[in-house]
Amino acid sequence: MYPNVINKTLSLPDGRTISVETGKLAKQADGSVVVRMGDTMLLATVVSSKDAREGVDFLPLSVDYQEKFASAGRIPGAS
Amino acid sequence: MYPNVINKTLSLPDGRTISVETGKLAKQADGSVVVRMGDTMLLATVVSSKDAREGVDFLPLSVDYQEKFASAGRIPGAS
Amino acid sequence: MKREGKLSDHEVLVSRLIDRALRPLFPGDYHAETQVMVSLISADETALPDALACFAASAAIAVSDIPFAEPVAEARVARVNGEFVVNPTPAQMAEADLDLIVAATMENIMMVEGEMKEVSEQDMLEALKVAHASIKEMCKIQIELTEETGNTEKREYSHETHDEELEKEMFEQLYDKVYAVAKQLISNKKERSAAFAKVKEEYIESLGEDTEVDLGLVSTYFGKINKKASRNLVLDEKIRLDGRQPEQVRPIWSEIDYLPSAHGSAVFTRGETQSLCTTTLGTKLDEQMIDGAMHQGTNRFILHYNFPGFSTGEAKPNRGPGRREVGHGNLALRALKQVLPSHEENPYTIRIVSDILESNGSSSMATVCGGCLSMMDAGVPIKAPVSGVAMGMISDVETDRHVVLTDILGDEDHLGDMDFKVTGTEDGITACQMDIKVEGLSYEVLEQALMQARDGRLHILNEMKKTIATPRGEMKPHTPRTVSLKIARDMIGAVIGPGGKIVQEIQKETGATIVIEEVEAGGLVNIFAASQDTMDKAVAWVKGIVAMPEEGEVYEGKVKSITAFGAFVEFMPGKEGLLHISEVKWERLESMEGVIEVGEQIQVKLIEIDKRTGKYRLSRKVLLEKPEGYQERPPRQDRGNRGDRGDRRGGRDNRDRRRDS
Amino acid sequence: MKREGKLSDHEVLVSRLIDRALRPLFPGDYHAETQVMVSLISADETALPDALACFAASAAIAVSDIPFAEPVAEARVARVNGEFVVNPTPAQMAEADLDLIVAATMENIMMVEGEMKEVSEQDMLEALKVAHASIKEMCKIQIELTEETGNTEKREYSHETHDEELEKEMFEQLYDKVYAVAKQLISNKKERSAAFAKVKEEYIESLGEDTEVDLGLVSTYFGKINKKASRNLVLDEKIRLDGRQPEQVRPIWSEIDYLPSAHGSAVFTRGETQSLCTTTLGTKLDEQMIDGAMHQGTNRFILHYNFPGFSTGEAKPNRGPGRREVGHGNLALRALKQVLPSHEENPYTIRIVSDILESNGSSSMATVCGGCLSMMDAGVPIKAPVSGVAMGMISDVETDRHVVLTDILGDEDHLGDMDFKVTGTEDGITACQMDIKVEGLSYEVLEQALMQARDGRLHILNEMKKTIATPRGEMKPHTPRTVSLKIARDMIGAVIGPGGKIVQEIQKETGATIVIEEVEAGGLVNIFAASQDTMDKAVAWVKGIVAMPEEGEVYEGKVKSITAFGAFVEFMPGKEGLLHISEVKWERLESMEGVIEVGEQIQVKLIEIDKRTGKYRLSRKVLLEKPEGYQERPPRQDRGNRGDRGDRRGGRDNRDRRRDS
Repeated sequence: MYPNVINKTLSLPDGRTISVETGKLAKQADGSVVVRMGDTMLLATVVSSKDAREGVDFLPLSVDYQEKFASAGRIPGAS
Repeated sequence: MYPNVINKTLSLPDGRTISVETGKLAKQADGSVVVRMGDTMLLATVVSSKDAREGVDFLPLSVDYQEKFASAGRIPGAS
Repeated sequence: MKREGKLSDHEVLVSRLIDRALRPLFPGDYHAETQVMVSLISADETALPDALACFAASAAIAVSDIPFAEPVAEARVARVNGEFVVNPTPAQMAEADLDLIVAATMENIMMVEGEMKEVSEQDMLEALKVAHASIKEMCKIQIELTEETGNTEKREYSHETHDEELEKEMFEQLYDKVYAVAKQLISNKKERSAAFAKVKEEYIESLGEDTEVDLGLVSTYFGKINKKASRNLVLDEKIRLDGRQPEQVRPIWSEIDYLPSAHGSAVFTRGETQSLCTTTLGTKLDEQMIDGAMHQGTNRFILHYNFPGFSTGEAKPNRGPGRREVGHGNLALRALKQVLPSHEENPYTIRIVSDILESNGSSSMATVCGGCLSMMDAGVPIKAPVSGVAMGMISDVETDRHVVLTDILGDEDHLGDMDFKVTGTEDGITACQMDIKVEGLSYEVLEQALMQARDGRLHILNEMKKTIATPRGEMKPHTPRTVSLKIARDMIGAVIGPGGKIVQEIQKETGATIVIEEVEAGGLVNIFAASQDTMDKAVAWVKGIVAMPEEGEVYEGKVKSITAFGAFVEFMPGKEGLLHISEVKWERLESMEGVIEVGEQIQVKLIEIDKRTGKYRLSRKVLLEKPEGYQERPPRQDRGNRGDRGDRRGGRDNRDRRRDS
Repeated sequence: MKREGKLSDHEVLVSRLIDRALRPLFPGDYHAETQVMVSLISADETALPDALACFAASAAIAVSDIPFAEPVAEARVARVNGEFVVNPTPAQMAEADLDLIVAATMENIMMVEGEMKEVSEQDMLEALKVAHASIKEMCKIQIELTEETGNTEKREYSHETHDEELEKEMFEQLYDKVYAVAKQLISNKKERSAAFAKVKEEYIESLGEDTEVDLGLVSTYFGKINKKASRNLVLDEKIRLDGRQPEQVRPIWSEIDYLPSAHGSAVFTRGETQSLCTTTLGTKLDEQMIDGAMHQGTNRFILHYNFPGFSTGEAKPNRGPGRREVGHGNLALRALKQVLPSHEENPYTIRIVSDILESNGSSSMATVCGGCLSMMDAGVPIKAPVSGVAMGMISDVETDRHVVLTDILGDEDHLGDMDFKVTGTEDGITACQMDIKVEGLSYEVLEQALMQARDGRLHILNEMKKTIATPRGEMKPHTPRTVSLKIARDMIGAVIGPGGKIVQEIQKETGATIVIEEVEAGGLVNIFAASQDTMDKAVAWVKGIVAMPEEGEVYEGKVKSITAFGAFVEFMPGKEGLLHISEVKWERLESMEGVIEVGEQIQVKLIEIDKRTGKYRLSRKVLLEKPEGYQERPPRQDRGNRGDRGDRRGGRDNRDRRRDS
């Protein structure tokens, strides 16, 4: 049952690498990747409805970037 | 003009009692009671519109339980 | 300034308890906007309001003309020293090993929620019966209230229009087709719902473009057909929509240590439900503040559950956690709380976050499993692993059939008659949450559900063990370290220093975080550090401050001043003792000149604490080798017998004292 | 309890960076609800996530079936010691004099945002090229991902219906009329839009009351005609809708010191855009707390931008600042941050608030100008004035023409191909924000835009100078005063006192606010006071605590105890000295009895600090007039020459010491 994962890597001019992985997490989203540089990891997902809502003549796009406190071993509100 | 109050009491297995009273407070609500056990008192009210809103095919019920700080002689945020 | 407004988590949880009990008792075709408010207006700390709130709400409805099937009430039942107590006091609850809130009508259990210290299925059933007995009294009183207030007649309403002809026609035309789709046993949620939708679309097409049939009603009736067919599939064939047997759990895979920077992390995937859990270990400063009317204090264990839209493929904007999220998080918290190590074994504040990345039912139970795995990954010494499973049931009164389902899908939650979440260890139940949507559920069926849940729970625990069976022996390298030192109460001030000066200096110089608590027996100094080196330095510093001088101990001292009769040596912070000229070397010294210097570091042994004056007498020579041919003198035989030493060595001691004073 | 939910300002800013890069790449006729979420799930403090987030978001789209023109990615470029670094570490960023985030596709720069320490236009262009090289790699990988996941075919959709006949007819009938209106060069926004609306209304009337023409489509097509005519006006005639030349800035007027109670204030008006700015100077306690997953700390510089509905004549409910407001405020903050005085020159926390009272484009740039003026009005010693200008562009690929516009209107933002905001001093750029809506913008055009922006910026600076050229030399009278005293590290505790007792007493008694910081060399006591009198009192108090006794100084002392040979007087907090019986009066006293009392306040002079023991010797008589006929004794001639006083007065001094010891 372990999923089929695709992984790609690129290098920056100074030799550090950025990798991107898809197929493992959040598979009900229309698209989902995990990007990694060093120990920084971002999970990006995108979902788009199949149809536009009645009367909408623009792109109802919302983009949310969120930093999980656990990502840095922190608990919010503390100093 | 003192209202017509109905009061009922029941006993718990260990002898403590719970009472319920109606007809005194919040009489413009569709229903209203005060329940008491020891010195704990709860005011419960219910209001329901006469008609359903257009296109609503479910029960638009909201239930809010709230503890007034004054009930315990406290001012919020203070310790 | 804080004020009553947005409900606190505690208020949300009580609101949900009331809501879940009331909602099924409104008529299914009643669609009028309805608002129930329960306010605590007087608080008695021995009489907890949360278990009374549903009774109050239902009584308010009972004295109104709002249509409602029958009165309902809740009661809390706790088991205290083996005895069941209804609506216990907080003092009794502190002793309890079972804490359940039960909602019921005169006849039927409607809802159960609670936590237990690994309790058996039979004990839980017993508790329900005790609660129900008291609840019946509360329902009886409500019926009397309805009669006495003259509100036996409820208001008229008509919120739905129907087309019975259409409903009948659709059932005839479509039931078999829908049943056939259900029987295809399509395990993928999206594909399955597309297959059902196709039947509906074909029917709508068959009506022609100019049809005058109400398409809203078509959708409603199609939903009914779909529900009936899916239920009958289970009842008739003992097979489920996704092809599983009733007691079968979906495939599970899990992974730990997925996030390099988290203190603990786990991915738990069961079918199409996936939770990414993190465990973060924090200091006492990270404790969660509680500021309610009746409850104030801090929480050392926090669990947050997030359910983003993409987890079910929905494009919904992010509005932060709602009531459902708070409720699910609380259930998982109660499930895991039972196996936490004690404060002494684990001084950390623990925060678990569960991000649901995919969902098709039972995401709160995935949170229990994932949260448990992430704690084990973090090295939290939990008492035993906990898993959770969501049970369902499909029953048919007419044919007196019922099937209990293990690990239900989202669809099975909607079409079933029960949603029963049970969590536990190998040894017993730690939490449960049950909502029952049908009348007349017998205790026998409940027991069957509980026993089947136990099988599911143990199966899942087994799957989890394949990933990690016991907590990691060590914390991750980047987890903050922690040490707790107990100190005497009168030493607390010394560690803090004037205006916090000492504690700030220690923190600044070592990089550690220090939190001092007053506990019963004295002070507790909690030290948190990012590395072992930092920790060692801070511990040594604090120990140095609080240490009491002990006779016979050896210390690193510093010479503070020199007099004719010896030297004063600071052998502990702020503590000086006399190193008498006779105790410097084995050889007899005529003068201190040139022997030791002010500022010099020397090792000394504390040979006596004067009982009367509290003065310290030090020796250096006892730590040195005796020179060869050293001539023992007679008084030496009395060393160690201090009571009469003064007499025997009187002359010299007296002279010393004179000079010293 | 705080939990992830509502986005922090930092999260909003990163969200906007992603949004601005993605949005132009969705097809113009795609109208389905779309939700992009990027979560930081593991944090490495050396690898900043903000510049990676757009790449992640675009990659998620690349592996989906959602229609999207082509992959995009962002990179941060910094210049560190003259070298450009892509995605620098925080340590490198601390050294950088340029910090840009760039979004681009394989071929085109889409978006730029960043801050610079007065950097030249050419350096900025160079930075863009470096970023683009890395971004191309990230786009290439996304194309590979799309192929390997098999998502090269995107989903079908049809969200718009069209009536090409109608569109053609309307263009034929209305284009010339609309162009004629545009050519009237009506500078007032309302009048101009009314004139355009009249053409549309006349057309709708001409259709007749019973028309079956879709009026929604009429509006859509009229908008297209309007846009085309307005663009052609600029391209063909090099004149703008409001009659300005392409490089012409709207008329400017400004005023400072407008609000009597503010610490600093300014009204900045450019055409129909007006900002009322205030500067408030606060203490360290007013610093803004930052509590993010990766960033914690405090901000000493805060800028809030408000955009009420009435500024554009709209009656919209006030819902607090949205993402646009956060973004605009942040841009202005970055623009002004570069010229702030150092911490030593300015101990205040600075808060600027910009309330937009009128808006017709470029309100963020008006905030930069007004904010700068209000700081100068407040007397903040900024390094140089900063102004800002919003640039636009209208281009036509077919005819290979483009016109760069300075200081664009709201309308020009909507119909143009670029929105490029640049701020700076006379010496260089301090911040920029650019969104490009067309493909194939060459670096040559970019350079032209930058150079034209420079002209605009300098023009505006010149206008601002007419109001105030350099910061006011003094703060307003009601600005809180501030004094910083450096004290020795071991005095910090004395000023704080046990549990903060002393510092609280000073604050209570004087009304001043005192903040103590540990700095490298010792302590820094920052005192904030609302008046000079309050300040004087607080300074004296702190100085009193930390002052070292000085020989020859006169002190107000308090008699603490009396002995046979004199009195012990506390002449400074915690410091006692001996007032010998011979120093009380000129007359020789036989006894201390009845001369002075314990608790009495007396003036004393510190005549000697004993070098060996550190003891203080005080005198009272030297402050008194010598009685008439006082018999000078021989040693008196040497008073003032302390070096040999001991010798000459030997006898008595020796006797004193004996008694004293």
